[in-house]
Amino acid sequence: MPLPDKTCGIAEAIARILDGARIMLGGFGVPGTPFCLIRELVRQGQKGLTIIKNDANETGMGVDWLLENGQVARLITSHIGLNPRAMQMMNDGKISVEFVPQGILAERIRCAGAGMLGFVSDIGIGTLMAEGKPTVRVGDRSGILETALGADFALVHAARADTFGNLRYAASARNFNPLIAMAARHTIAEAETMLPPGGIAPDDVHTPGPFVDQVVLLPELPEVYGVVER
Amino acid sequence: MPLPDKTCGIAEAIARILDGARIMLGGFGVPGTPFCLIRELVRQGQKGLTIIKNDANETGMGVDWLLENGQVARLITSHIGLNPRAMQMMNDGKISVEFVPQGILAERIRCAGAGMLGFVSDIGIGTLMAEGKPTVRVGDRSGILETALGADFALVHAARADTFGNLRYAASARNFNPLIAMAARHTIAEAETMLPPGGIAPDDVHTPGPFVDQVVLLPELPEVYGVVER
Amino acid sequence: MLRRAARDIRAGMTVNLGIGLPTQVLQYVPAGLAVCLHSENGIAGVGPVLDRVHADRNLIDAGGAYVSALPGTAYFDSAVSFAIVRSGRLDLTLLGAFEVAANGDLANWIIPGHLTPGAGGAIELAQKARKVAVITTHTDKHGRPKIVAHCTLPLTAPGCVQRIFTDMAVCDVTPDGLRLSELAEGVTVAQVIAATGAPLIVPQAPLPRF
Amino acid sequence: MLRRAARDIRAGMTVNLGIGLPTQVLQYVPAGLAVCLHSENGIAGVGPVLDRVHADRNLIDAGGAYVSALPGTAYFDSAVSFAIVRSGRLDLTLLGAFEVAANGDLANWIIPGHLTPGAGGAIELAQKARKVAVITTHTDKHGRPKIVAHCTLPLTAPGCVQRIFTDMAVCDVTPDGLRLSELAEGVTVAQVIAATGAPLIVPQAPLPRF
Repeated sequence: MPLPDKTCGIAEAIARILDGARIMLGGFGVPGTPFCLIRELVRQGQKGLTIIKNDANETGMGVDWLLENGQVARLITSHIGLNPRAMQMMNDGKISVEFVPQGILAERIRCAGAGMLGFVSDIGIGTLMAEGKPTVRVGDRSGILETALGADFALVHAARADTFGNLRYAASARNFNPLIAMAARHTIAEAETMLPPGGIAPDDVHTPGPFVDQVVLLPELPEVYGVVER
Repeated sequence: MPLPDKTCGIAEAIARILDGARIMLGGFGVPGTPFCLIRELVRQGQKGLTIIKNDANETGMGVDWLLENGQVARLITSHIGLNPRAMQMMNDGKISVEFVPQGILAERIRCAGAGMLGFVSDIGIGTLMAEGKPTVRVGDRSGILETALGADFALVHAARADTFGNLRYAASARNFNPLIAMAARHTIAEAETMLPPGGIAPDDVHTPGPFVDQVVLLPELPEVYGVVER
Repeated sequence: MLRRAARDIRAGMTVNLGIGLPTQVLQYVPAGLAVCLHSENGIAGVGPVLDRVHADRNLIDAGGAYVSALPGTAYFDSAVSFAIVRSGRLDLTLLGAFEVAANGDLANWIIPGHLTPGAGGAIELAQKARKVAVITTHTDKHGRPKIVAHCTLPLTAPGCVQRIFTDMAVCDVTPDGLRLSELAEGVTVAQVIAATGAPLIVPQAPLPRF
Repeated sequence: MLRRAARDIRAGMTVNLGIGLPTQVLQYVPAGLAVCLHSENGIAGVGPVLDRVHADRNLIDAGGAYVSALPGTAYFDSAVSFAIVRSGRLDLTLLGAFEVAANGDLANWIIPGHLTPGAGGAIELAQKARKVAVITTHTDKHGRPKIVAHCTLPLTAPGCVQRIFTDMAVCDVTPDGLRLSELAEGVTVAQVIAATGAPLIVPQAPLPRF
């Protein structure tokens, strides 16, 4: 019994995305950001997007391309301090930004990926982060309700994929990628290397194929994936 | 900067457990069950234990030894259908049993391991499983509150460990092991192979060392770990 | 009935097969069909069952059978395994039943007259697979209907079943009630109606045979 | 102050060091000390910072520095990373501060007079590490105290800080208030009191110097 083949061209994969879509992006800084998928999204020009990503990258990179091109309506993120354009656009009311503590962002995404409605945590109690969130009593403790955060699409960057969509990440490029792959209705992965089924040993898979809908092989890695010269 | 060494003898590791402790055990059937740690627990004879495990193993194996030795007061599990002694003891009121749907058991354990109080799911609504559980409204949906399930100790079976407690599991022996390792205040892992730090590549670690408090090398694998002849 | 149920397993699907009859369906799935079998204990891409001699002590499916890996198989923990189920990645699950009701209610975890041994993963499979089909003999060993107007046993999940495969027929749960959709070779509509404990909608047109 | 803070990093600990001063503490930790450095973006066992030539494009810490792996390093996703934090596996975190109050309230995420860029992982580190210590200059660049009676900025976490390392002193948050515990070489108690915006408990006994 062979496993299904999910390989796909990049234009075709991104063309499924419509205006107004909610899109999750992998990456913490440069590592794990799916720059090629984002660049194709810029080329195709879908508008009014909600972008869910740990950070807004830096000037001239990834999320910044989408901001510059006016494609982003809303950003759900843990911090945008390295992207002056994002700060400015938020300041000017051109995008709306929802800040979520980093680990709570990760858990809210995973929560959607695990098919649950929400979770109760005590993170942020006594700070601005808890304001407006319902309180839930759990036994003799009290916490705040965090809602599952899902999306229409997840754009994932993997070091290696097999044709079934099993994925492996490299070092700190893993970050949010396995979580968003679970949480979107449609998950598109770009991969630096494409292997036949069995190319990743079963114990070595980071994201199992059933979470991945399409895998795109990157022909050559653009410079943006490289070490940042600061 | 070397990483801490957590290797430990089996008797010393298990001796930390006191009467009345809540103990999580890895394993789904035979694979992943920490038989040697359980056998040492039987030898030391701690009483009044709450055991949290997917299943109760089979006659003459693992959890069954603890039941036979009268060490178990309470069992939190997804099913015990393969262990007649567990069924009988439940029937006779000698142990109390809490049944949890398998995936909810996994999530409740992970929830504790992620330092949260509980989560909201729609699993079991309209069945006996939802009875008595509080209802929580999440946006325009409604779910039931599941509480985090933590423990005093987790007993984990790993295929390979390094001395820092990084762990790797083999095939379907992974199951609940990575989850219980997160969820207990003190995690003890038995390993078939002990490697020096670096023996498991950083991308290949299934359970990161910070979750593991002690690692015990198994000298030789008893027969109970083998293929079951039925 | 096994052969008929196998026809509902289509290329590209991720499928979970319950213990017993559901697993036996596998022998009728074409060898070349690209399908991913999921097992609750942490496997995507379950391969063929192995005998004791060739078994890997660490590789069983949720029913305890020693299985094998395929090119592309992945292992994961139990939380990830049920994340696959609950987030809607299972295209189909085939389950056994003690009782299934005309409205799709399923009871398959408490054995009548026995204490419960626990539901394992059945509740989540039944509630969350995109399509839930039951495969069962049309009547129990005492000749009593397993398809009923209302379940008397505690439910695994309410309204979850969409299709029922039996040795006599294929029935579909519809908003209007249970519809007789296909007939086994040599079985009459009257026989099915007699063996069913719930009203059946019988279409005018001749029914496909299997 | 860096050297003094480094002395609180003990063998066997799992430690998270914030960006800036906290990370600089590392240079004073003895090379042979068995310590696990955690980085929020998914690393346990963070190794030394590398220059651009030797950098691995896929391996940065949460501050964006190119770091290296050690024997025994592990990588994991962001949910696992914060599970380590929230479940109490961090023995110590050293953080920077804009303001820290006598009761342990910490404000370190909204830059005064600016829009917030978001808190990143600071809230969870501050709230959940077993021990939270702040390392900061005793006063800001205008000479105003950073240790205050009550924070005026939005809090990162209330009552989280147990110890404060500054260029002048080590102060501990106690149930009775902020205690002056150690003095930097050449600094007087009077100088510390003058530079501190909150009442200080000053023990009778001579204070240790660092």
